[in-house]
Amino acid sequence: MINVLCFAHLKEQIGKEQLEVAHEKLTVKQLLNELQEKYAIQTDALIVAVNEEYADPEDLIQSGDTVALIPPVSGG
Amino acid sequence: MINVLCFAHLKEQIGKEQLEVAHEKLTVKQLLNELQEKYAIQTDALIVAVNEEYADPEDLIQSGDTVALIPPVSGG
Amino acid sequence: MLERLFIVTDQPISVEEVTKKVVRPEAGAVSSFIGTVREYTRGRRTLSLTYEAYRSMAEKQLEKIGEEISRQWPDAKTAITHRTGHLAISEIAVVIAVSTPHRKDAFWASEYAIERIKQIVPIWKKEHWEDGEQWIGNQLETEVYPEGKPKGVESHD
Amino acid sequence: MLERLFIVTDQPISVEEVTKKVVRPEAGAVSSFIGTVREYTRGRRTLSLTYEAYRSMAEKQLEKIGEEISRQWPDAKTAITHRTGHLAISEIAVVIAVSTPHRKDAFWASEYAIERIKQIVPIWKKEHWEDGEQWIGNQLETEVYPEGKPKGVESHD
Repeated sequence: MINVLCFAHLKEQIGKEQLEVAHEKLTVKQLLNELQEKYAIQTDALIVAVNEEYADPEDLIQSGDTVALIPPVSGG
Repeated sequence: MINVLCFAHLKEQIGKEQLEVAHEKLTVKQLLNELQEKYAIQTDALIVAVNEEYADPEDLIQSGDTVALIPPVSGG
Repeated sequence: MLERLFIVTDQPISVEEVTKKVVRPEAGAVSSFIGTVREYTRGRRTLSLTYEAYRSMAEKQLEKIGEEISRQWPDAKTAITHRTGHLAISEIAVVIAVSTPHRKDAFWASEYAIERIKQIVPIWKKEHWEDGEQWIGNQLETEVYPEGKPKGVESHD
Repeated sequence: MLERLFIVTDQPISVEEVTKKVVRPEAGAVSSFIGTVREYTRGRRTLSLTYEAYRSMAEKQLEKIGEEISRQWPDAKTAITHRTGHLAISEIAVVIAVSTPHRKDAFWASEYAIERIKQIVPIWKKEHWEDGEQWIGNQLETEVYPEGKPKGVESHD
């Protein structure tokens, strides 16, 4: 099981702070494609963090990881 | 009478915070020359303020003015 | 670490407290940057803001910014606190304090820190206006997602 | 003027208080500069400092710096407080706060202010060391009068 955290407008669009995705192993890109289809969200501008570190599209996510969908940030 | 204020090391050298100089009218340069002779102080690096405004060597000082002897500043 | 230098909090921020963390005998200069909620942005009136953070990661990223500063300015000490939640106009959103032995470095380092916060720290701002509200889309504050959706790819690092 | 923006005082300075004077709805950024007493300067240990000011004129000169900033950055608001008297290591000697709508200006303006203070404000610093004490001779902190006497001519403006 992969734990997916949603923030800002994504949290509102998806309607949840947290999702669980049933996979043993997949790439960041694969996960984004899956979420894009399922929730009709735009994922082009999203950066993904895996276990609190920014990840690349080809990086692997494994069951037990915590993934965060990070829209362009606007703090400060 | 011209009121002369002394600060920092000048105050210590002259031994007073304030001097009175009996003149009706003289230039900044003339005043400095007079003080240099009388108190054996170095006046080359001094800037003079007349009534709280920086003055040039040829500016006139009149009786009633307040003159400050300003060594190079080191605030901040 | 007795004192936490990099904090994301839902409580009001004290400038004094953040500044004090970096004052030390070997530093003669502290540059503090205070980000407050501005009423008008691009001519539009903001009533209030909401900041949301991925808190645990945001604190890690702030710490990373501190490390980047230490690499560039080895004598610098940095503390950053960022606020989350609902903020009124003029409330403090972020305080950055950097102390250095010499003042030029303090200015450069704190400016560096605020730029980096806007690039790599997972915190988002929602602007509330008289006629609506919107999540703000990038750190340069030049682009709003027209329908609450991000456009274009950001380079993080 | 209800609130005095340019102050020379013998009381401890609150960073918070100086900063608050410039926070306002139209400004999103405040850059504060805090000058503290540094223990080592040019390798020599300072035990404490004494600042002396020509107070009335110094406040006028600080105000003048505020005006110079307003000419260069018309949207800036500036507040400066400088301390006088005896200060221990790490105590605050000066706080400068500048608010601007955009952050770059705030950094530039507060850096400008500290440079100008060291040029035109009649305040003097005496360093107390383990083996003596000395009035410090110029704003660049590179020259000490060898016998308590100034050398060379300073350009003030």
